[in-house]
Amino acid sequence: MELTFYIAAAVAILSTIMVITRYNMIHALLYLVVSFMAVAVVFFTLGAPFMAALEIIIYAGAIVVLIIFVIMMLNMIQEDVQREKEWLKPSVWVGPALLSAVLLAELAYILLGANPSQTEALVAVDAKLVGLALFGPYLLGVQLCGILLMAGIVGAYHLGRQKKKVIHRFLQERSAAA
Amino acid sequence: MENLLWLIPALPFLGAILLVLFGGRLPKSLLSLIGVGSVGVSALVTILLGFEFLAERPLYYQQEVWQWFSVAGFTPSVAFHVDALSMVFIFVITFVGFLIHLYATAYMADEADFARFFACMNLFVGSMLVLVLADNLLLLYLGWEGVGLCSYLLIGFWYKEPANGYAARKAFIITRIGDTAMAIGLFLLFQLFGTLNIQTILSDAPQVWPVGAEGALLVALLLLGGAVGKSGQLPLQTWLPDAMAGPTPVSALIHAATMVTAGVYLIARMNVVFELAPLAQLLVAVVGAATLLIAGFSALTQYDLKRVLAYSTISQIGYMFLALGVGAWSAGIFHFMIHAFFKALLFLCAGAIILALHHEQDMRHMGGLRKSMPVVFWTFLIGAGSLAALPLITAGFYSKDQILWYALAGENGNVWLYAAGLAGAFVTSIYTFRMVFLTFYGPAKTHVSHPPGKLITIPLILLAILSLVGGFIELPHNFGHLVLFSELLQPVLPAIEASASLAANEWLFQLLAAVVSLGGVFVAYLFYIKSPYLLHRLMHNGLAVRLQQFWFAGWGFDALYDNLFVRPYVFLANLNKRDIIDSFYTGLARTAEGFHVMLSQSQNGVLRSYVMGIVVGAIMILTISLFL
Amino acid sequence: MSTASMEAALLLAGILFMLGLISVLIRRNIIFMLISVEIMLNAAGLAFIVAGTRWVQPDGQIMFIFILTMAAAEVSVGLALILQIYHQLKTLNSDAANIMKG
Amino acid sequence: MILLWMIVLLMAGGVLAWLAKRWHPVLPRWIALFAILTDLILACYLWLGTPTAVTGSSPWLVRLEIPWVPQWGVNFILALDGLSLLMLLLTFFLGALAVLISWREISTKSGFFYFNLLWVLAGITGVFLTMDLFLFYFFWEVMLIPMYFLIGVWGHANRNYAAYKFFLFTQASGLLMLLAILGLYFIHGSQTGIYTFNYFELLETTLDPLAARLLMFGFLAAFLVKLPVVPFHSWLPDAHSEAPTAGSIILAGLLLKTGAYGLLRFVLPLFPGAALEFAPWAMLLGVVGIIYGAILAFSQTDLKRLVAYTSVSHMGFVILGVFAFNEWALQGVVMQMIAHGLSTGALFVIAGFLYERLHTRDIQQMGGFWSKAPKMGVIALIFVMASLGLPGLGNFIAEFLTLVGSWQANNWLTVFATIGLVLATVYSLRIMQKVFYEPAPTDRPLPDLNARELLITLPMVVLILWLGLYPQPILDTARPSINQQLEAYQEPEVEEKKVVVAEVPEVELGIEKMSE
Amino acid sequence: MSQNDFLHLMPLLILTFAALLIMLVIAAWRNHKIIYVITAISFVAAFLSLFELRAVTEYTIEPLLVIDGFAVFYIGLMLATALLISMLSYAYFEQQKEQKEEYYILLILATLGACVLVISKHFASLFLGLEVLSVALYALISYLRVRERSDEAGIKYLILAAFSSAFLLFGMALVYFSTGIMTFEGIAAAMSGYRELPMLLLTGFGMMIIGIGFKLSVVPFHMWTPDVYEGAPAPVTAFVATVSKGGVLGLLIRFFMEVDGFRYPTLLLIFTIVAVASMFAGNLLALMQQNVKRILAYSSISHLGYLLVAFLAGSQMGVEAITFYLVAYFITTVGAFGVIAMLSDNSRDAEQMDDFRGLLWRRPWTATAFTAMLLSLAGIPLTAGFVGKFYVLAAGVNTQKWLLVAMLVLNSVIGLYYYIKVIAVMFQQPDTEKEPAIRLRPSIYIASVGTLAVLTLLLVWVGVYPTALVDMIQSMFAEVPTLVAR
Repeated sequence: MELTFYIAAAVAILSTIMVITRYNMIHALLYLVVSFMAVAVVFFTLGAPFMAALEIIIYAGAIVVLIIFVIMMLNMIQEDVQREKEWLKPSVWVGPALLSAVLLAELAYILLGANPSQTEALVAVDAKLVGLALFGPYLLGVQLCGILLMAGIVGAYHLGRQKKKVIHRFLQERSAAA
Repeated sequence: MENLLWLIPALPFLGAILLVLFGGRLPKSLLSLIGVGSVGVSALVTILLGFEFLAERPLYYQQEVWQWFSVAGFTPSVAFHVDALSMVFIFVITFVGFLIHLYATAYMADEADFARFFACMNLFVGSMLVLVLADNLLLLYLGWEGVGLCSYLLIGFWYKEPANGYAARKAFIITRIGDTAMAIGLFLLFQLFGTLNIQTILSDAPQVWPVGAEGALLVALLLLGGAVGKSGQLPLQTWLPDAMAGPTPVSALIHAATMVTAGVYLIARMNVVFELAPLAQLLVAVVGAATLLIAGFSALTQYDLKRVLAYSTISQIGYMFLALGVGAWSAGIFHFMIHAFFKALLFLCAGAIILALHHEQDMRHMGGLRKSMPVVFWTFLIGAGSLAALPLITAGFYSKDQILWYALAGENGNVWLYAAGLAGAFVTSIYTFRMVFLTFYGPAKTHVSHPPGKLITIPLILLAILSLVGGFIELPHNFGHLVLFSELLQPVLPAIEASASLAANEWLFQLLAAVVSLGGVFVAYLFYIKSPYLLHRLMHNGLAVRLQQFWFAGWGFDALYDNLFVRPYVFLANLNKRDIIDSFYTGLARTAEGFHVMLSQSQNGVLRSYVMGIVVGAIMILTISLFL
Repeated sequence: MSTASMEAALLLAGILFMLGLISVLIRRNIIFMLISVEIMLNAAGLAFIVAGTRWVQPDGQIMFIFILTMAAAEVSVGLALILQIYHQLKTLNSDAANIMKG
Repeated sequence: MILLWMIVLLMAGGVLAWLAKRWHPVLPRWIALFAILTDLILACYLWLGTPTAVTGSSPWLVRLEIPWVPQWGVNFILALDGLSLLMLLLTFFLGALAVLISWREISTKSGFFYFNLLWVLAGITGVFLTMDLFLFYFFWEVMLIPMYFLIGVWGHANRNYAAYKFFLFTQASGLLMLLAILGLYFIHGSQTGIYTFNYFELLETTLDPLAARLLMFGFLAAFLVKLPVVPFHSWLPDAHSEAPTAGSIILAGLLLKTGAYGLLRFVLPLFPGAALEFAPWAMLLGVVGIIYGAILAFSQTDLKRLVAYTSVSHMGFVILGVFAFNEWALQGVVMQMIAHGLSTGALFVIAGFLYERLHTRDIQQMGGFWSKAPKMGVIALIFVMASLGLPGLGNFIAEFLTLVGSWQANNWLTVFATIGLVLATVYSLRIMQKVFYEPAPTDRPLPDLNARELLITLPMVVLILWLGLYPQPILDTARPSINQQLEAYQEPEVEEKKVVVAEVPEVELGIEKMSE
Repeated sequence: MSQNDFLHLMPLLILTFAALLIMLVIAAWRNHKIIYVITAISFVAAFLSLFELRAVTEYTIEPLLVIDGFAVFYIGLMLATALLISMLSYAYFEQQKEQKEEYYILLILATLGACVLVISKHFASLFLGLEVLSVALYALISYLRVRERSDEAGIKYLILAAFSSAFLLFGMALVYFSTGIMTFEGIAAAMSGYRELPMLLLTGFGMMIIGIGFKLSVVPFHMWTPDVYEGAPAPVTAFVATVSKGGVLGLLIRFFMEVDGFRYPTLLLIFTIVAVASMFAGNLLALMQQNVKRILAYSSISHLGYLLVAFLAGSQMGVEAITFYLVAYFITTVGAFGVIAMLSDNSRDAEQMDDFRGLLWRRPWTATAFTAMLLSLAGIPLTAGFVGKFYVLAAGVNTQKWLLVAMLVLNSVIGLYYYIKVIAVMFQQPDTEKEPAIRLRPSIYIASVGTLAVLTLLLVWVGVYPTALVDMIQSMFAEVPTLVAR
């Protein structure tokens, strides 16, 4: 079990690094799927099999597909990859990377310094338990999730609407030019 | 009669107020009636009061008009106190003032600002009367500053000439310096005595201070500061010659007869304090002696008729100071009175000449006026004789001789003071008769346009008579020994005893004084009438020329003060015109703006840098959590 | 699985979080930024699961579900906005979107 | 209640004046004049209706107390003693003059102008009347905004800068005072358990020396900036010179006085120990102000700026006197407040007249006006003389009493302050010289004062003469409250201060009480 | 969920149903006016339903929510604010060519999110409330899609908000990891044993501060503020500035009070630094700014700094002060943005200084109202802002936070400058000869004018007679145990 965890963790980290260094967006997204899957494995090893499934379905499935759709819609081509390359020059990333490294070092220091008093072996929390809690005490939370999604949908609907009936003459010209 | 005391200063004030309020609308005749009349009535009241005073011989008359204010035991009143000393002063002020007012109606007849002139003159007379009548030092101070104001206004009467304005300011500011010292003296007096009432202070002072006490010295010195400023004595004498910028009646009244002698009055009034501070009293004498010499030599070199008279005034007041300093109180006051007569006379004569010569004041452009203006000539000659102290016949001889005598033989007198006085007398008669010879003798250089009228000559004649006979009320011991004047002042001013060893030889010194005086006349005659080439030869001598220039410039005092105080002050003030402290605050504002620009650059609109901001914040928080 | 790996799992979450963070910082493409934020949110979810596991409670997993929901809503709005921006600015460069500054 | 009416009348008058502009363009100024004159009459009635020397018992003539924010112990307390009464008289008098002076000068937005004018006056009235520290701060700030507008909207060319500067300086210092007020409030609250801003109760607070010092500096900050004392004066020349004439009058005549009033009313009685400690430094500041202001005044060429710096110099006497802690000095200070309000106000009025006629404030371009405008000349002369402290005019009494008092406290500083009188002569005469003497630079006609202008200036002349020749009514009115402020200094060895409230009869809510 | 639960959640339920109803109405019939009326009625109804709750001492819906006097007050405040904003929105959006109806759904949902925030006592509800608020705001900010600025603001807000949410979540995870519980009182109980916080917990709190600090727009998490304020439509800006911040602040107070974070110097230090930096950065950034919306944005940063001063005072008085200040700030900010909204037209918002030049001469009443708002922001007497600032200062002085108080004073002075600058521009005489090249042509509706008048009167009323409001705050907070304890 532990070995699985470490392997999955390594895969997750590596694939995430690949995500953030790819120039081609589709490649990056593929690595992202790998990363999510690796995290799903980690979930499994942590005794949360239900979550592992959700991770794959929603993250690796729905969200990534959504992004791919948008990329398709935007008609990304080779030029964009080239441009991405230009954008990702060392001069751009060295500074932020260093800053993040500092942050990571601090965080790692803290996380490793944490001393959980608990020592008993891992106990899996299965889907049933989660379900009971979700529709028990957290019922209101679920309802809030609904509201959250409603807000998201209304917002996305409003913003994403294509301008069929764009009135502004100026904008019509612009979109025609594009 | 004594209940009308308040009328004496009130009338001129009333006149001034009327003239200010209605000055623009009334005809000149009415204006002069108000102007002269108010002083005239005041003089009348004074004379009546004087008769009563002489008849009753009280110690003093006193009248409280109202209490000025009262704060925690500090209760000065507007109250008038007249004793012999004040009596002499108010007599001179109102009577001579009246004559000069009368004269001025003719002198100023063509002026547009007739009303302003008389308003100021009346205001002056009122203030001067308050000064000498005040029963407390605060009221005295009111008059003191009031006469300063009037002096300022009248020196700058012809305001369109910038130089006149500057002269006026100079006069006010320099006297104010003295006044400031005096004000401090008042604080000190109040602290020590709890009152500023003059009589209380005078009677308490001997109990508070032993002779030579430090407090007395300090008070005396501070009061002396005020006196020196007002009376144009060393080192604050420089304003007086410039003050001649005013109309001549002003010079006669304010800058010769009355205001400038306020210092003499103050010292005489506070005689107890000075007697308690012998050092200060000695200083008074020394100041007087030094001033009379310095001013005398300056007078020798002036060409402006009025400037000669101005320096002569400084010099004569120096004599009065000398008298006060050696303790010859009544001699000083006596000289004040006589000086008021003859100096007013001289100024008025000078005014008549100036008026006749189209405002020509330079003696080099005069001459030969003896024929064309006989009345003026004779009266001027009398005045000059009195100034030069021609023996026996002039009043000046008696008053000055008394001073010289006590400078040597008085308790505080010594040879040096005497010598200075004698030398001064010599110089006095030289410059006096230089003036006479230059103006009235020799060829006529300027045409006389309009000869003086009655209104001008009457005051001249009256004053000339006084200048001749005024001296006979006080005659030396060996000369009839008439002591009407000093007897009058006896209750107010302590008498002086001449040293017995010298008393026997008094006639010797009188002779010496007479010789010196006549000698001076002769020297002037030699240089200006008989053999003018001597003067030419002298003027080729380098040393003499330099000396002449030095004296002409008033011993360089003006230049000295200019370089020492005026210029640095103006320079500093202009340097700091923009207020250096303000730039500190402007600097603060600039700093804030600088920060604004710096911070604004962080708001560069780039999303990634905003993310960076959050990360920096995260690092900050984690670092604090970790290490603190 | 012992407690030691509990810390390791937390560390993994931290590392993933930081990688997402680096990515947000260095990427100019708005879509990449959005992806990177998703990585960070995922890492946070992982942390919750680790915590839930540690205390043997379902709460951590429930939080993960909530995070999942939120991520979905956010991505949908975000992508709609990105479409809009692409139409307006013709670029996905976040640096180009800096009309407003100062 | 009469006190409340005074404030309400001004505020309501202001609003009415603003609104009245629509009905008729000249209505605002009549309303303003009417409101102020009514207040002036009320104040005079209070003054004359009270025996002049209410010595002995309580100095408070009228008191009014209404709870305002009871949770915080904030009450709407208005109380009147001699000092306040004098300040009110000055306020309404100068206020009426300010309305008259703006009669023709203000042509734009006159409704709003009079609104601001009246509200400034209302704020000032409030400051002089209130005995609740919260309310005091409230009014302290209320007077600033309209003043800001007066400068910023109707001022001269550089008005914005001046208005900002004025506002920032006064606000910054005011906030420090607020801190001090709060500090006092909490210290008193923790001592007694009663949290209140009531001045009378706060007087009883015992403070440890450090706290007293800090709190005093908080109060001082506000008052010294307002006064102003060098080096906090730099707002003043700009504000004074850029403000419209009415604004300058109110600034110089009244706003500066609030600082002096604050020193008397709050700093002295609240922090006796700390004030004694600070006194030499305060007096030094005063002397520096006297001399520094005089030097700066001398070098100015802008007439209003020159007069503004003379205010700096004159206000130096105030702080010098306040920290001398004796009756002479404090009476001098009170006199100085009134006399300076009149004399400097009048000089600004004259500067305003000149500006109206010449459209310049530069004295280099003036001169020779004596013959053109003799009436103006005489009046200017009187106030120039007042400003240099000529005896017979109000300023002399003020300065002399102040100096007599400060001499008892500190000889050398008094000597230097007295030297300031010489410098005052130097700059004052420069005004006369540049404006009225010298050859006239222009041939333009310069009309002399007209009837309205004489109506403005003559009362000032009469008052300044009255103050100089018979100041006793003023001194008598001020005496009880001055002694009150000095109470803590009479026996410095006694720690506890006399209870003030005990002497004041309990006042029913909202019901006024007149003492005999 | 019992009946009682429903009763106590009535305001929230009303809002939810209003949102759903509007969706249905939109599906049937798009009409701006009807939607607007429904919105207004729902806000009013929700507000009125609060009066039922007023007597309630404390009611918890385990484990997520708690409703007490504090919550009721804050919900009421936010509902009232949202109502006013919706009133101002009508005129603003009426002239826009965009579809207007969704705006109201999002507005209601965002308000709902903010309300959830102040009643939450659990990380889950905290997080969900925050996200409902955020997601609705993303769309609101970029609502006027055709404006490039609007989109730019939206994407900036979205990325940064999500980014900071990630921090918040990670922080919560760490807290949960170390305490094993996510309710506030549970965490408080777990912490009560510690004299000094363990590193992990501290880090968790630190990361949560980042998330919360972002929403509050305090330095250094403030950088989005000006851009979003500028880009968002004026009523939305008003919402971002008020309701969104108010909800988060309410949450912060509740959480911090519950766990008694004032015991830990590290946390205090962090907040102190944040407060001081916010005051300075906000004011200095606004100093020479020429865009009025950005000025208000920067000023809001500094105002949050002032609020943190009272927060750090940590006493009951501090909480009252915050609440009072918040009320004043809400009135003022809504009023200020209301003026901007009123003056804006469909092409752009009235945000340049030039748009305000000589406003007093053109629209005296609007200018007066705006002046009053700015003076209130500056904390000048006769306005609510003054009493608020006074209260905050009093709280600071009471607990002797001298440094903070001094900084507050210093910054008030700096702040004055730019508020006055705007006022000065309004009071300038307009140049009659040259009209500005682009003159905005706003349409003014009675609703906005009325709202503005109400706000101005409220401002003055609270400024002159604060007793009522103080009374209300004190009585409503009196029953809240965590507040009364200190």
